[in-house]
Amino acid sequence: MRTERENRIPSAEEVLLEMGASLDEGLVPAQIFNDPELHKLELERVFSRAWCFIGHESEIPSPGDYCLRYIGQDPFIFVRDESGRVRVLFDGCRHRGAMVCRAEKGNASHFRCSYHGWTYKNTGELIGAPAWRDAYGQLDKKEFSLLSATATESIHGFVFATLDEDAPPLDEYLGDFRWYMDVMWGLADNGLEVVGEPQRWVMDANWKQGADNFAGDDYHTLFLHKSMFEIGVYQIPPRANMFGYHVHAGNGHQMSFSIAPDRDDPGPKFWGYDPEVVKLFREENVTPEQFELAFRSRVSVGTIFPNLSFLQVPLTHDPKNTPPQGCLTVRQWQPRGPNRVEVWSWYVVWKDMPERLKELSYRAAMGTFSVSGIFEQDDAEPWQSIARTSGTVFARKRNLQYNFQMGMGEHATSKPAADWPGPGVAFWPRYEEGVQRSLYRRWHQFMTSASYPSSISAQESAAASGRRDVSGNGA
Amino acid sequence: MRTERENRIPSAEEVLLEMGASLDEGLVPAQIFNDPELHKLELERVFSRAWCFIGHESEIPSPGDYCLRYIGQDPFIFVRDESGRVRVLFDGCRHRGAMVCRAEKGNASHFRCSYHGWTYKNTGELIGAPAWRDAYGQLDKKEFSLLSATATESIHGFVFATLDEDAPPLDEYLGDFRWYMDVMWGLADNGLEVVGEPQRWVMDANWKQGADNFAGDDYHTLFLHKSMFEIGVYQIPPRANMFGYHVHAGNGHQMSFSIAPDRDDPGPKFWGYDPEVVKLFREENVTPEQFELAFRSRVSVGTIFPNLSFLQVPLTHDPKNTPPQGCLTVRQWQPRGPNRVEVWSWYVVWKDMPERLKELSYRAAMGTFSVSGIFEQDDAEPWQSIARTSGTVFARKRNLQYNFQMGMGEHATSKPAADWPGPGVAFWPRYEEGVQRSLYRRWHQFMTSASYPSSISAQESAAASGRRDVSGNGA
Amino acid sequence: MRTERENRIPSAEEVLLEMGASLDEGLVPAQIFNDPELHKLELERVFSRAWCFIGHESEIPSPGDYCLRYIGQDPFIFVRDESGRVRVLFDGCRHRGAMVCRAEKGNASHFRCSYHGWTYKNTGELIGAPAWRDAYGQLDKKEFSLLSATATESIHGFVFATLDEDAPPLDEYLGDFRWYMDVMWGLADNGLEVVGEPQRWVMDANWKQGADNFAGDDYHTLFLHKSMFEIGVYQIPPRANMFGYHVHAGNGHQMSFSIAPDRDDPGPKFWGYDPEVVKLFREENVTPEQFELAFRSRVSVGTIFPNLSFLQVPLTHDPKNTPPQGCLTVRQWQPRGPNRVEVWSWYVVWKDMPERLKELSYRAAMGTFSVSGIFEQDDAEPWQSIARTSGTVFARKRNLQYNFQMGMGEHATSKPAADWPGPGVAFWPRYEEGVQRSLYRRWHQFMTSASYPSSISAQESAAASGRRDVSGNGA
Amino acid sequence: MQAETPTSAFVTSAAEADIETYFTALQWLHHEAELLDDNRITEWFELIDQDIDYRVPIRVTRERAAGPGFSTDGWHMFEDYGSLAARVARLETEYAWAEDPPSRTRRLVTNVRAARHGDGSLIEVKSNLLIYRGRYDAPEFNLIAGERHDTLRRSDDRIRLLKRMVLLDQATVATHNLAIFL
Amino acid sequence: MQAETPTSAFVTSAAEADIETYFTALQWLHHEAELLDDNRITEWFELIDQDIDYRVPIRVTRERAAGPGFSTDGWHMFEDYGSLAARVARLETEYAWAEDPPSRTRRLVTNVRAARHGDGSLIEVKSNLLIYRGRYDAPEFNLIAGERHDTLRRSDDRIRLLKRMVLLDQATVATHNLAIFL
Amino acid sequence: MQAETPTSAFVTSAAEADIETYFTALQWLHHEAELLDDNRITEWFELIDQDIDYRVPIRVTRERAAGPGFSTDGWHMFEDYGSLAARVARLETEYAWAEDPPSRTRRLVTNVRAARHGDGSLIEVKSNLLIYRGRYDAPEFNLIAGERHDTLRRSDDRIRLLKRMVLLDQATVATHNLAIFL
Ligand code: FES
Ligand code: FES
Ligand code: FES
Ligand SMILES: [Fe+3]
Ligand SMILES: [Fe+3]
Ligand SMILES: [Fe+3]
Repeated sequence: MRTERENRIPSAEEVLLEMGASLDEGLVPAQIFNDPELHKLELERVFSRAWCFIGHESEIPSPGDYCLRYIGQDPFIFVRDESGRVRVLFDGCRHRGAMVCRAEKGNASHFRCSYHGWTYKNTGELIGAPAWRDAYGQLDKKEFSLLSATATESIHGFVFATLDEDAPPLDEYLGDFRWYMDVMWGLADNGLEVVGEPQRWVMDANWKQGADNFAGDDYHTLFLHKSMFEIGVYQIPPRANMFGYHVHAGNGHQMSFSIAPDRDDPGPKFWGYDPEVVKLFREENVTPEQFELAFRSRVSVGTIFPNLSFLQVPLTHDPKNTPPQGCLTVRQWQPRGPNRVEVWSWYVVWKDMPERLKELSYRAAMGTFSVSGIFEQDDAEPWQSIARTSGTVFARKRNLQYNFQMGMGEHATSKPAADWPGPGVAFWPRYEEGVQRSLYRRWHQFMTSASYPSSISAQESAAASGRRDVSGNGA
Repeated sequence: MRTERENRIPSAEEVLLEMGASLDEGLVPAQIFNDPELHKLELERVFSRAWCFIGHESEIPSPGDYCLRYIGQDPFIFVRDESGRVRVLFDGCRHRGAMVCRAEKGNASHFRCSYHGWTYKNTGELIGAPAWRDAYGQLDKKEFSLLSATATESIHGFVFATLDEDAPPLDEYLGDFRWYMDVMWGLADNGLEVVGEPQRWVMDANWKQGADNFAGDDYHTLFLHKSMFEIGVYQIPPRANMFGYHVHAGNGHQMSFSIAPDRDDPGPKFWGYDPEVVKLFREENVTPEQFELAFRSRVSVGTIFPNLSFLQVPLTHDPKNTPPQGCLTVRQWQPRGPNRVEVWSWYVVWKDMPERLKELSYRAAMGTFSVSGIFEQDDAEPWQSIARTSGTVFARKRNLQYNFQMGMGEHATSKPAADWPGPGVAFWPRYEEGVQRSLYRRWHQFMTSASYPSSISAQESAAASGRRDVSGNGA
Repeated sequence: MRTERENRIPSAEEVLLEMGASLDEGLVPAQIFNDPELHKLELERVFSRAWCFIGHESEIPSPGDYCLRYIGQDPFIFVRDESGRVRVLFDGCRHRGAMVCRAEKGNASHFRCSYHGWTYKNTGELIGAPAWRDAYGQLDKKEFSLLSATATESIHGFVFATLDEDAPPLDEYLGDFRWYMDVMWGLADNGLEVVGEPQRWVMDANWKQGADNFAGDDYHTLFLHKSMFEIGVYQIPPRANMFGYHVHAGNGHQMSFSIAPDRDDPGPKFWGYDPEVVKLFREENVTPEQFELAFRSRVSVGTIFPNLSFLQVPLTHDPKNTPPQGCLTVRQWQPRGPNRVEVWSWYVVWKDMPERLKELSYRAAMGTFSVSGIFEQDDAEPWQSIARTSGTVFARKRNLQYNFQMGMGEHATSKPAADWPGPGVAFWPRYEEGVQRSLYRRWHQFMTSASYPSSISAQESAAASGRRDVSGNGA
Repeated sequence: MQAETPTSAFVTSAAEADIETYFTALQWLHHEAELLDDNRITEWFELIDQDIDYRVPIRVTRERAAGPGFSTDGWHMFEDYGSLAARVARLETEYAWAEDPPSRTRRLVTNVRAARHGDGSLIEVKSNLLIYRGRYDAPEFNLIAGERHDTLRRSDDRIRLLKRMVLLDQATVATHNLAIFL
Repeated sequence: MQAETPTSAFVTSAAEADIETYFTALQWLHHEAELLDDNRITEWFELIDQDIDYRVPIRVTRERAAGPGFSTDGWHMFEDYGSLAARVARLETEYAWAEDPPSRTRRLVTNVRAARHGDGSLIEVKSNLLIYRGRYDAPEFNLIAGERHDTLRRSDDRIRLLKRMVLLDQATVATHNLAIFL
Repeated sequence: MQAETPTSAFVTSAAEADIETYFTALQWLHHEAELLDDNRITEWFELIDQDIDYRVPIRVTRERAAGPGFSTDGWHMFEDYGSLAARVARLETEYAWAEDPPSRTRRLVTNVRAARHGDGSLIEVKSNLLIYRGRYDAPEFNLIAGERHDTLRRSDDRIRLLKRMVLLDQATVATHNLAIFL
């Protein structure tokens, strides 16, 4: 006999309800990866409430510089106003809604709507329109400024915005992840800069695939990326590569680290950055603990909830002739539909690096992790096919659940790592999917909370994700 | 704190409810311009109840002539039967629904379905099928005629049809607009004729953009169409162009007029038609008041609710070498989706005009207002981007409203025009968006009335659209 | 006055309710042929409960041979495992859902998921993954085999599967149709084999058009396929072609037969198969009644509910130079959307036929009934336009119903055929649409039954389809 | 306003063309397409003969027996030198919004069939055209397909476009405007 | 019913072709495409050699190691002179609904690679093909892409099509029928 | 990392090319496309000069006055001989999932404009490119359009690709990866 449950396609509500329970078992319903109703709910509850990445300040260095960006699927102008302040303005004219920012990049002191000529300063302030007195003698211009994101904050040049008045400050939202931003991006006096424009491309996949994968799916490199080991692009042997840490930073922010056991270990330090780059890293810019971790770091990868991922790692675009270079790519998984994602990929270097090393770093990162990258190419294949599976009626009626159980239970290989030098909760080695469980737990909380989701500490998060007794490491 | 309202995406019902109130303030919710639920409701409540334009009788001059047309998104055959009567027949075979009209234009005494050969006279009457006796001995053919529009009426050759038995007669539906049809299209003995076939093209915009724009958005010409003034295609200076009348004709029908102050004014008369054309206009065909208005008319533009617009105006396709010619284009904004419209554009001339002038008029109209027209090209830009803005989650959660307040309030530049010679209610100058407010009010009435929407007089309509004391002008 | 019913677009529920009554009158609501809500319900209630065709065993003759197939819109692997058993496995990895079968055809002892390397035997059994012990020490592999269809059965090599535990055995599901499978496909010792791979192509039509048409819409050949008679591809004169039988086999399975009046009739026997083929047909393989019917059979065509149709008929690809050959094509109408179908067409021959005759049979079948077939080409036209009509708002508000009344009532030309030699209920001649009525009745039952639809005998089905007194013929 | 039926006999069959004429026409068409794709509109306009007759007829679906359905009195474009000049002038103003930012276009010119004509100063050339048109950051795009019947004229040692008839393969034009040249 | 693997060695590499052969093949292909796009089917049929072997193999997705996936015994079309004649005859009846009204097609023939063969009376030519197909008033359309391997034969001073293998770039054919010639 | 603006003056106008250069470039491009469409990647790599500079710049939508929007420091591909060799080597492993099963591609190379350059050993050639890309059994497909600016070099009697700049007509790349060569 079929169960009543198997008799029909469940609603979004039911799926979320079932998921509340199944997540404790490390099981996630397939349906959340390709469902129109859930996708609409994500736009409503996740993307218009979370702190979303907008861009890096170095993309708009001068007053008037602007780029077009998206929060979820909605267009915003990322602009530096004449006073130098960074703003995130909704790109819809307050008159009738035409776009006011007609290019994806440029410099403008004003945005002028093409339809009737309403004109705004790059602060968003409405300043006039043709024949203003005759047309709008009584209108209060102040009421019709461009709408702005509710709050905008920047850390090490990375700009985030939220549309929700109830959102906590960015620092609070980031939880323990904040500490790691200093480790990775706070070392040099003049900080980071983006090279060129972000790549953009589309896949017929759900946006969460990328977020999940970068949250710590190291395990897939063993098989999916086997060609990379074979031709020497990635030079750490596959099994050795698993000897690293999974870090829960709370609030759904997750990381995976590969670090040297100590400073004297012969492998790469400081993510493989060239000594000329390492010279720029100054102990004074961070705490000793942070500096120590940076020193020993080989690979850092992670996802800031909901959809910003990063990868800091030594890579080469030409394994035969060029040694690996420290690289940093930051990528955003922008939702475009239940099974459609637009990937944005930025390549980031240290502002004061020699040009030659910037180019090597750029080419190494772009040659491996990008629309054409020989690493990332392969990820599109499973991600797209997961959307196919997740969209089936079979998956819906049978409540097909995906398995994120790796590392659960007392006997798992991966254990809480007492030696982890940073905040949050870490596990070692990387045979575990707890980082993904925490990510989906946070997602589930956003999807089901009517009021703004409360913070979850790394400890709670790691514990709830299938571990009972974990205690975090203070930093 | 977010309001509860900002917490979620409202339903179609809620949006319509909010709009009932906001329209009094001159504010229209963005969501109505790109929403699947509202679009479906429009097809159900607006297009299958209103009198919709089908075509001009001159397109099917002889018995058997037919063209394929649409009411909303549904296909109808516009055909002149053997007795000369114009019919509007649903293009779906009564057997199993295959199309019976396989071309978009032609001449046929019968329509024969390709699937099983059911054959209908061009009146819609079923007359047979292969092996009729064996197959259908008992069937009553009369029960299976092609379905017909509920009512079809024609004025000056312009044919309209409605699918609703409760619809009032066309004259009543048109309200005060009926009077203007004589002014514009009733002057010559042998009337008007369409040249060639209508142009058809698609835009990723909501159909209401075109209806709203032609209802009297003169203001946008100041900025969007500035290139037209610069190269001399449109020869009235921008600001002077605003000195005209906005006319509310009731029932959502709206117009905008430019007229000479008196007969002796040096500018164009009779919409710039050549003296050889003007010779055809006979005072006997209309009332003296109508003739007087026609005489002084320079530009007439407007929208017949819901989606038929027209423009009668002097234009040239080659400003350096050819003086402006009187032109008439009629265009229909056919809904094809929440953010998809198919534009149909007819070019109309006086039947008895010299061929040479017909060609000049055609080229001038088509060179400016058409898929390739140097005027109309630009409109696609804001209209498509408004669909983008209107489709955002941000617009939904924040209840983004568009501003149609121009001309509201006691201190507005635009005032009720006591000197207006026609029926309805007029305002001068054209710095006002009351015509659009009346259009959306009528739309709102169709969208929310379970029974057939009652008539709204021009006075009520203009008053409700943000003016308190207006009294119409009898004609 | 419009009725309340005509005031709005009905819901899927309402349409199904109305259909329950109208079907008794031979009327079927247009809406069921193009409606997103009903399409979703079909996937849930028809395709994931019925026995669906998967393929023919000859497509996977050796252990490890596999092909990719679909049940409804969901992908399944049709594979012969190492022990020779045919299996139907859901193509979604139990880890995270990536496809495990990356080709549409091949031979594999194992399916290895590209994402993390989970590896399954071709029985579906999970056997490992990289670094299994470290990653999954505690995981019970048996719990994570590939999911399988609930039941799989095969008759004369035709493999069917169901996803519903409450489904009856295949024999019971097939009802009286089972008997005819022996007649058509059970004659030769070594049975049938598929030539090449199935053709696949898409149409913007509803999948039920094909099922309905092959269930016994002989009537359409009189007109739609008139060109075939004109150029001699089909050599039985149109009216004579109507002298055949419509057979209700119960449970929605329907057939149409053309048979010789007796063995001595000069026309084709055994579907026109060459004497060299007929030599293979042995009386011992079937009952005498079955052999007699096979002997006299000229054309057999039908639909096995829900979406498998077949046609066994003498045809030629070159009427001038090649005499007609016995042909068998089997085709599946796979749903891809409310107005989108993917057609799969197999060409089947007798395994022991001479190669030369296989080729002639293949070319004759493929040249006529296929994506390029000169018969089948024409069917796409009405089928696609029926989707257009069925998608209109007009059809919805007016409750447009299609006419399937041919052959209803006491005075119909077509009568119950007392001389029919097989089980089920037959009518003669083919001027009747009862076969389609029975098909839609079964569909309606699947669409509205919460528990598994009970069986309907041929007698009930034929009676309910508008005949009162019919009694079946035992075989 | 009537024109000859667009598909009436026009160039002699491809089979009769000589390679030199072919190559001349091919290069001219490639050069023209490059100027348009590169938004070098003023340079493109220099390729236009003062006697230009440039048309894009409306098309309607007709039964097979009634021919390809090109209108003889309805047009999407019907241009002479003056009206083309106005279009070019407009694109040079700051307010040509329809093409600012410009569409990203790619003109695939194939199946070039050319023949000398008249006294040898004219080349009649048919070509197939597929235009890819993208705008903004949408990964979606429009395709415009059709055939062009052109007459090229050599004078003052330059080859210019004297006549163009663009026969679109669409009844409903599948792009939001024809603000680009075909 | 087996054929050689469709993609087996066929024409010599483009690099070895001479321009005259190239131009001959190019013109022939352009002329053929024009006749088909113009619905001049009877004239097109005059270009067909009586010994024609015209095939369109079915394609299935295979792993890289298994090659391009063209069937050697499953076909979308498998025609000889007689069966093509039947298709042409059918199109001339009044009941060829599949193409009445006719599709609006545009054949973009590119990447023409030709070489003389045998005693010089044969030309083997590969070409890339993109067919745009539109019907009725829909702005949407189908595209059919593929490569053609043709053999042309000169006899009686005319060049005719002796063999054609159309290698489609689709496993599931993305159009509602192949009522048009490829 | 800065390159010259991709659309700066590159080849001389098509009008000046000679037919022999044209035909040489045409054949080379057709041959290259054939190898890529046939998945003969190792043979394709033999057409690459050791000094290859192969780039695909990122494109952003800019206002008309700001030009076509090609980045001078952001790239979708930026390859030299070593990195191309790594790509080719990877495709030969058993784990090149992105292209196993391989995409079904069809490269339509049109509007070839070629000119000799330098001492005559170089040919500069622009071409228009439309790539049809299909995967699995989906009837849907991706199209990638763009222009290529290539420099071909003859040495050791073989012609190889020395420079390639692929100017895509898309800001957001409309395919899930660039695991194929453009
Ligand atoms: S929409 Fe922006 S000015 Fe009117
Ligand atoms: S559908 Fe029209 S005759 Fe059957
Ligand atoms: S999804 Fe199949 S192994 Fe992970
Ligand atoms: Fe990866
Ligand atoms: Fe305008
Ligand atoms: Fe049929």
